[in-house]
Amino acid sequence: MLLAAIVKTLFIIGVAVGAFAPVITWVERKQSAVMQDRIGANRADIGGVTLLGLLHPLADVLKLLSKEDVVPLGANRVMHLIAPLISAIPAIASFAVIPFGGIYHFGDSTWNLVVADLDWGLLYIFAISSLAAYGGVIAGWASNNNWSLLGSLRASAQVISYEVTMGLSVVGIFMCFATLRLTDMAVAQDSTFRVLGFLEHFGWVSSLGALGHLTLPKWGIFLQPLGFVLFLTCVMAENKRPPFDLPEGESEIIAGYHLEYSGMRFGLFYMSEFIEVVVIAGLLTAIFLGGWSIPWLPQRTLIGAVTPVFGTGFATGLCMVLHVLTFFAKVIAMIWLQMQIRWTLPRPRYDQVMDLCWKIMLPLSLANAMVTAIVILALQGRAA
Amino acid sequence: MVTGGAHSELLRWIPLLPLAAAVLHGIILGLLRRESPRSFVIAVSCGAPILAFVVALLAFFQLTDLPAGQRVLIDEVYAWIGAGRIAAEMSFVFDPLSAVMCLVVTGVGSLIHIYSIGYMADDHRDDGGFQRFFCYLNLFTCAMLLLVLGDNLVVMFLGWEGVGLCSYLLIGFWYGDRWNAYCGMKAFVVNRIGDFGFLLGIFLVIWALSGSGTTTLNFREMQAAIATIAERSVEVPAWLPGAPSWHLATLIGLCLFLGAVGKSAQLPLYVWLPDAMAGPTPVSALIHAATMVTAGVYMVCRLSFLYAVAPGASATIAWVGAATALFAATIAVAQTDIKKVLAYSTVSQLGYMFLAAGCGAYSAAIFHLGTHAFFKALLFLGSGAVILAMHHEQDTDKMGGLRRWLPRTHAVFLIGVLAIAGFPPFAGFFSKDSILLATWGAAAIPGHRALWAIGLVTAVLTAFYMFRLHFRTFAGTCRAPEEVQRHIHEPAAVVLVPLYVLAFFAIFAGFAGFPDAYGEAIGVPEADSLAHWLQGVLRQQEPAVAFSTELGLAALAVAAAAAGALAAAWLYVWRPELPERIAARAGALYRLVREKYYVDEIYDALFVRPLVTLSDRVLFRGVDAGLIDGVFANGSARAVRGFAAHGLKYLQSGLAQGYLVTMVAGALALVAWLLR
Amino acid sequence: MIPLEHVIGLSALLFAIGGVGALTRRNLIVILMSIELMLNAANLAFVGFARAWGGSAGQIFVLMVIVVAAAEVAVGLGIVIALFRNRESMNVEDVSLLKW
Amino acid sequence: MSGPQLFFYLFGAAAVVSALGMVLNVRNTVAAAMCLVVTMISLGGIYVVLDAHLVAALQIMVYAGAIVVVFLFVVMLLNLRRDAFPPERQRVTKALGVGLAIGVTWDFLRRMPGALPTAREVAPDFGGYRAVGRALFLEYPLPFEITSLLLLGAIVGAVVLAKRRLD
Repeated sequence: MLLAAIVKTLFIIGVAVGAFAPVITWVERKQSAVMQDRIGANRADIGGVTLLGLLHPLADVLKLLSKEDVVPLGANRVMHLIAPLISAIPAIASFAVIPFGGIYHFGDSTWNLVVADLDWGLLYIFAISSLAAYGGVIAGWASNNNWSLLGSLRASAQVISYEVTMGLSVVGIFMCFATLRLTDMAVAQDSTFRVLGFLEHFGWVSSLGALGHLTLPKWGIFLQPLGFVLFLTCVMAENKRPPFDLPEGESEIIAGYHLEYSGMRFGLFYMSEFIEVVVIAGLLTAIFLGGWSIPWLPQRTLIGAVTPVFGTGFATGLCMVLHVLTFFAKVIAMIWLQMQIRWTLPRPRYDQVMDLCWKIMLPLSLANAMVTAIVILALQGRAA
Repeated sequence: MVTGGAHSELLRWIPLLPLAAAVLHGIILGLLRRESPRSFVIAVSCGAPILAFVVALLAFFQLTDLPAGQRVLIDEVYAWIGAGRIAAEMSFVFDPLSAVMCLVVTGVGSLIHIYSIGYMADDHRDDGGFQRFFCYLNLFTCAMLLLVLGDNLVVMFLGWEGVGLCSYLLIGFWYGDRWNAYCGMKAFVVNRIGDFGFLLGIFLVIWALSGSGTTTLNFREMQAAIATIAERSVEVPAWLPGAPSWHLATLIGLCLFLGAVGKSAQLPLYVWLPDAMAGPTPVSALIHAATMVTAGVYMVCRLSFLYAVAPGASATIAWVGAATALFAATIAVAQTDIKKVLAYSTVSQLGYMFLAAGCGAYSAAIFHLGTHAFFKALLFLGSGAVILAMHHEQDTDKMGGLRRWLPRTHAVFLIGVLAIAGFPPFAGFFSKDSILLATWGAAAIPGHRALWAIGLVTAVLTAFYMFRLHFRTFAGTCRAPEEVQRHIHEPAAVVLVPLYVLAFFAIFAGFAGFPDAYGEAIGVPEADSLAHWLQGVLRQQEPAVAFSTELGLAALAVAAAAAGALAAAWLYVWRPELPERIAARAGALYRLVREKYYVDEIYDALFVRPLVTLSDRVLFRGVDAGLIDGVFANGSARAVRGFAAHGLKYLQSGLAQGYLVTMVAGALALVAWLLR
Repeated sequence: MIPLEHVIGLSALLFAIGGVGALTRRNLIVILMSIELMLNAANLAFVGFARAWGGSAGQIFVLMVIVVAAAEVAVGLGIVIALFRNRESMNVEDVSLLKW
Repeated sequence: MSGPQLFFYLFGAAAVVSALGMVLNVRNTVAAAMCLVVTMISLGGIYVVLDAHLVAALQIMVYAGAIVVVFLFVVMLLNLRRDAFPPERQRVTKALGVGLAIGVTWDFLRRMPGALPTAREVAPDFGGYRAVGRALFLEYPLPFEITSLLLLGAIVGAVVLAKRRLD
């Protein structure tokens, strides 16, 4: 039991921190290069082998590790030291509740591909991510630099504001799946629903006929499209990456709260941002994109189809591998989406960011929750 | 006594129409704070009383369709006041008496509304004066109709107070002049004294009726229960005549009559009416001649069943009326202000009406009320036309010879003078004659012959001062400045037409009360249609007088009128220098009369000044400023301030944590007590 | 299983610490934070009792307290900002005038 | 000592120490706030041990994640970097206060045992969002609604207080 937990933790940290985060830095450079019509990172080489520039992350790490670690005069040394850790740890800890695969039964043993299968998983995510705000805030304050302080101020206000809308935007999802446990959510999304089923449900048409075969995976994004947009916006704002990078907006306050950081401690801030990109991708996948589920191919159908030929054990194992691959495919797609947004949209003014949160997103998320509640009540009332 | 009665929802519209107009004006002026176009004001304000008149006519025709014994229409709108077993309903009654009054009020009222269009046309102040005037006028019409139509004393009292309020508002209408405002206040305050008596009377009635098992206060039930009131008596102080006990009916009658004395300007409360002439002339005509001041007479007639069983009260009414008639007539002889003369003449004529009512000749009182409404309104409106022509000059010393410029006004004014003087066949002759006849024959009243003599002397004086007024205004040479003379001109048609209509009635209205005896002589049965019409409602006491006596009395009355008129003509037309010589010769007497017997000054010294002094010295400076303000309000504040300044302030250090410590200590003490 | 006495004892300790902070510190913000600490101590007692009785009421109370605390912080810090804008001071003893 | 008990005492010690750190830290308001965060998080841990999962999550989210951040935000907004609070003098008062606090707490702790209920077994989903939510919305809807009014009032009040007058 403990062993399984350790293995799963190592797997996640290895994939997310060890593999994804560095690679994402490369992806970002490459994507920006493509979008800006230039060649991009391709110089770092080991004996002439550049691997399409994939060696750049390695070079970056080497450079950051070897740089001098400067603590500015008048800074609060302890706070300055722990701030990057405060920002990185919650990001990694969020992975604990994101299921990267389903639940599989091999004889007596059960494999549940999630580190911590908490009943209140989504609340855990919110709780942990709310702590992430401290990193930037403390860093800016401890640096004894007015630009940093301004960055901290912006960061704290922005993070707190968007947390409210983030919580409210998934209330609709809570109602749809009636659970906060992310593994349950994934299982619930591993099925399909008839797009026009409500016509029959309310008795507006007697039979759908051929249209009854028109189905969609029962994913959050199809049940709660507005919720998806709102949540995506909020988590991107929480991550403080462009276009929501006001706390570090270099044209205004140089680099915001990590202005006075150098070396690997700057690297930690840098890394935690990319780790959060992966966390966001995982979260979006788990909540809105059906997690590990393969569209139109529920777990039972898959295992049922393969078992007669290859036996239960192989079928389950195949299913598990396919699911994990599906999960990471979706994660990669979500990472790509974030990159695309990051390099497409310009940075708004700070007041526009706050207006967007309080005057547009918050009312929209409230309306979304209310409409969802009404629809669910209507459907249930009809059923009763 | 009239029994039964049909229900008719028409009645409520009669007071409601003017009320709606008044409320509409009130909303526009008071809430929206803007003045409407004059055409709108005229349409609404004159339309309302005219419509009310039409409705009243419809009701009148409904009434005439009923058989003679059951002529009464009832409209119970809603239950207004319920207190224990006593209930006052907002209900209206339309019987022959209120029909006559209602038609007079709406008819004369409509004419005066129309006349006002012309009279108020030059009122161009920026406080919405034109619309405000018509708003008050409509409100007055409504209140007067409430008074007339009210089915019980409470509704009547509502109207009674309403007309008092409107009278106050309209007397002080041109409030820019402090004198006008003072006159309005005087009218209001003097009326309060009468209203006090009226209220006492109502309470006594309620008290009397509550013993008889009656639950509503309407007049018919009162009439039915009059026997129980008549047999009760109350103890009175020993100094009053008839002590130690009076009939309850007498006491009620006197209390209610006190109200009538105030409202109808009888001795000793007549002083407000001459000053009420400060209001616009149409107001004087409508309120202070034709309608409101006759409310007292109407009330006495309406309660004739009560006064019939209260001979003491009736005698008092008769004597007060006669005394007022003579007294006011003597004052009128020496007045120069055209409206003042008319005002005292009104007081005098009201005295006549009370004389008739006191003598039990209620229909004569109502008859004179009606004719007086026509000819006095005519006279007032005529004087208004003169005042308009003279650019708001009211003093006859500055008039004279106006016939040259105002031939039409002169003609209608002369008709009014002839009517009030009592020349046959003008209206005043018949009504005054019937009063004198009733007085002559009222054997139940002590000293009825003396009353008759007073009435006759008053008739002489009436003719004298009216012709004096007429001659001083229209005859002789003009005493106005040249500048004014050049602008004198006949008023507009809107002013003249109501005058013609009123003149018509001043001539012919008398034939409604053509005496039965004359009718029999010329072969017309039941000639006195008014008396017969009113027969069922009023407790008429027919004088037993021979036909020959009646003719003789009439001849005497005509002779009196002629004597007065000739005296006036002799003094003011043929020998215009004589009046001054007489005034110089009888200096003290003349001054006494011209200064109205110094009644205002006496009242001022006896009541007003002591009261003002008491209010100022004792009530204001002593009680209000000293006791309430000084001791209670400021004293308590000073005490609290002293205590707070020297004791409590140390608790309020302003240090938040000090408070917190106190709070924690309190909480700890509480916990310690709980855990003890 | 945690003994309830220990939970309540911890709660009392935290409450006392918060009380001392609120009474002795002069920094307005720290006073507010001390009050938060006292509220949290009360919450802890609620949760402990809820666990001991096995009912949900105590936890509902905690939710209410959290809301009250949030409201208190919002208003309290609003006052602090307004005060600082007028007084340039965060010292509770500098605001001993009841009006200005 | 079982795992949960160990966690309880660990978190309890952390909470007390950090609370003391907050109250005794005279110079540095931000450090005091960070100490408060540690207290909040420790209390959250204790709530988990006491089976109050929803409350624990909300404790972290609201107290640690929002309220203290707002404290920090205000400290930084007002830029209270300099030491605005010179050493305080009222040592006697303080000693008295601390003594009183210790005395009262001690007295309380002394009296408490015996007056408390004995712990009992609870349902498996005790303290979860389902159980608490059901109790909140079915048994206490009125307090819930009133709380929303309180929040609205606080929002309006805070805006009015902190808004810079335009005049």
